[in-house]
Amino acid sequence: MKRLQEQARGRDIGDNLIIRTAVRLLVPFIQLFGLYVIVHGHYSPGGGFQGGVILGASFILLALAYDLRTSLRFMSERTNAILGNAGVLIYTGIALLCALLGGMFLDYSALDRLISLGPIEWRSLGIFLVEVGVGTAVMSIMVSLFWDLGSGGEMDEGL
Amino acid sequence: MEPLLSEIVAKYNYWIYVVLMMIGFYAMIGKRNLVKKLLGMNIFQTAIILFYVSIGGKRGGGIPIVDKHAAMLHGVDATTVVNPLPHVLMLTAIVVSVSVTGVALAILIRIYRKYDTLEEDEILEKIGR
Amino acid sequence: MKALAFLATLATGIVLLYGTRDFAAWGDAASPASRHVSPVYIERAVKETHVPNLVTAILGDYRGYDTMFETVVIYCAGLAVVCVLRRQKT
Amino acid sequence: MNTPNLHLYVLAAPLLTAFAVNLLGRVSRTWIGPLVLGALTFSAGGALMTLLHVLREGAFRYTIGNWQPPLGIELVVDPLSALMLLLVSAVALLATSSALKSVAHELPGREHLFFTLYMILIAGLLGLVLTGDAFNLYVLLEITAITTYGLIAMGSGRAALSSFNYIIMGSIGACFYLLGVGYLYILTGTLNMADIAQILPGLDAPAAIATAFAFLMVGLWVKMGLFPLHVWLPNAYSQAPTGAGAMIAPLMTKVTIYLMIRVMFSIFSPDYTFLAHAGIQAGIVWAASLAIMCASGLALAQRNLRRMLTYILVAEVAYMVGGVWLANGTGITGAILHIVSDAMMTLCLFLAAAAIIYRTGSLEFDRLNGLYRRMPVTMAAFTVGAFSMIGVPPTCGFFSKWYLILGAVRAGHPEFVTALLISSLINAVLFFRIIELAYFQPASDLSRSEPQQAGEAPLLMLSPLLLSAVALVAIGLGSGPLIENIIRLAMPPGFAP
Repeated sequence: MKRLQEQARGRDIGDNLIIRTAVRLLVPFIQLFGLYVIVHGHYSPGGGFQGGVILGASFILLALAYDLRTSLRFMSERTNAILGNAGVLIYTGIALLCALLGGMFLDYSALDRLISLGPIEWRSLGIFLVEVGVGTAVMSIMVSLFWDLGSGGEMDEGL
Repeated sequence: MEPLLSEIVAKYNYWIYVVLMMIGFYAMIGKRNLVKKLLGMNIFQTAIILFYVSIGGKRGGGIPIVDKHAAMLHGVDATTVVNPLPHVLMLTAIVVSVSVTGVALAILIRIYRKYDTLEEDEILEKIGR
Repeated sequence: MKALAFLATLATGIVLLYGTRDFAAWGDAASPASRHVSPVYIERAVKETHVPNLVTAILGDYRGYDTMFETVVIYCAGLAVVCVLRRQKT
Repeated sequence: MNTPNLHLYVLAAPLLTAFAVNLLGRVSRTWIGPLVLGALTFSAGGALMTLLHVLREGAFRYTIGNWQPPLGIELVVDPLSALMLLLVSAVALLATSSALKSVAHELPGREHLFFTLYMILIAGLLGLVLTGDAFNLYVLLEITAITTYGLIAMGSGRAALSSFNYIIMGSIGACFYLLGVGYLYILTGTLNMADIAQILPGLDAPAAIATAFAFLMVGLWVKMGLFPLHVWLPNAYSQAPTGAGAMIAPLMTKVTIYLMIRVMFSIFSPDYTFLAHAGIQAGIVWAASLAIMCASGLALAQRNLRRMLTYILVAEVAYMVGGVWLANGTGITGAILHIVSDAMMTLCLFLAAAAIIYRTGSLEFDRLNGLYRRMPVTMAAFTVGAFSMIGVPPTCGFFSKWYLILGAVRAGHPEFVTALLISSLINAVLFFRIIELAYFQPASDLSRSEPQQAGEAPLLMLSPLLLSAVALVAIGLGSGPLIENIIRLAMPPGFAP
């Protein structure tokens, strides 16, 4: 792993003004697009996984063009871990909440007892909420997979 | 020969996936390099994904996103939309395959750190010594 | 070893192709897979969930239990990678 | 507390605790133990109440999200799955309390990662037991697999390589299973087990159904480590961290065998499974008999206690597969009873191994000398587990083996009877060799010099070990009522114990 990193540093991969500028410009738009894909999953191809992967890709792109530390500056390891847990907790929490409110497990229409919107609207909203959870979890895990695999678990320079 | 050919033409999707599956499966059990085994696993899983997605195909079917208002008023004709269920299943399978690949790559990095090689024979030799 | 692997692969492929003998032709709208459950999804999903993207409707609601565990799968993968790669702090 | 969602709280408790352990464990390690034990105690209690409820009111089906079965995912809570639910949660509870100590010892600083994976694995196993949907089963199979890969790779030595081999074999198994499900989906258009079972008999597609059946079976056999497909199992299970091994070894194979029973009787009918293809049933019993003998023979060659136990486990898997495929009520009763008793005795032996490794740091045979004097309670429990493995009467190993042999005699399979008897004999040789080493040989000077060697394992490891040893005898003595009240109801239609 160390040897590969030495080689990569020797050839100055990613240490290029054009790439860095382009990435810096692109990243906000990629993230915006990722959010769009998550929230527009009801009406167009998309949803939690796809949007989450796009969001994760924006951080991976940062780590590729600069180095791993730069992407860690934008999102610390701790935040990332909390986001990952939060994403899964949103999903399982909503599932459990439905059961606790007297419905079946994952029966979003039971949430109607919390705020009255009508059972079918709640189904739609429930799908949206879990997609947000999925998107958060997938983004966080994709980034953490890249960090760990790219640096061999050292979390230093990366590729 | 004639019936076999027409059979192949009518079900060519299965033939394609079986060929892909065989490539992947052979790499998984026949190759001695650990990365090649992992790649074989990915090919195998891709073959399965293609297989499932091809089940959902329907001649003349459109994408499984419908016009909400028209659907609420008149309903949807099932023959005009491809079967969405295999797509859903494969979203799940893709995520599973990504996860397994990630874990396997991490384990490969650890193996490489320990043995300095990814050839199974060399690793076994080093363990034996 | 290689020959054995090749034979096993060949056998698997042949069995799989033998199994396709009973299937309907590709893209047949009258095949069982397109007739039994999926029309119900297509016809009822929009009315029952108000989501025009059928894949999202099935993923998030009808088969939400699968999706929940699929999220857990990827969470596990992230965690397993951390477990495997991070060296023990000494 | 008789809610209709109780069996799902049993599953949700470990799942949610996993995330809590991950979040809180970062802050302070002291949270982990109480959280994990609390959640699993809740699960075990809930599972017991579910079982009582099922026995009182009969099996019921539960639809996730309130969608009717072919549309939504259905959970099946019948006597068999309720029994497995209780077994899994009880074994997990016992194994966890021992793992708390050994993980703190072996993986200091990474307990929260370990226990997050561990709890998700338990949730996955509980989910597998409950599910009534063929594809959901695949997803849960992968959850248990991925957590197991991670847990095994946390071990030391060759663990990473073993884990990689397990990934390859496990993926082959899961992919085969998925292919089988795909074939069934093309034929029937549904993924719900009960619905598939209803449609299949009316179909005229012998080739495709046979292919689907073969792939489902082979996939599960790879996953459970039936003899010629077992190569990954001994390495993976014996090199895992002891805390993980003590749970994975008793539960993973047993739950997979339960899944095989589900596939054979809930998706396909017993008629199809046993009668549709002449010779298959007898052939599999023959294969299982050979597998028992080969695996037992391989166990003789091992020089490490945990490796020896894993080979015995491979032989036990063949016991149960053979028992189910005997195709008569007695054999299936024996197999189901053996799932329960084998889970308990494997747990007992692995917990004893964990206690020994905690004190002496090694399980090589030449380091076991004089253990009876140093760890009398641990070795007493180990002896009970060993007797049960051999099949000595008051322990449950005897009764399940008795039913298996009786079933084999009724079905006219003398080769299976012979294999069972020979394997029991080999087990006796294996365990008496260890007992002889540990009881009669004086402690070697090598281990005497070590500071850690004195005394028993801590109470947190000792009490689950003793409980599992007591459970072995209790299940043995209570096997009559167990069969009469639970297993009889859990039999597939048309079979009686």
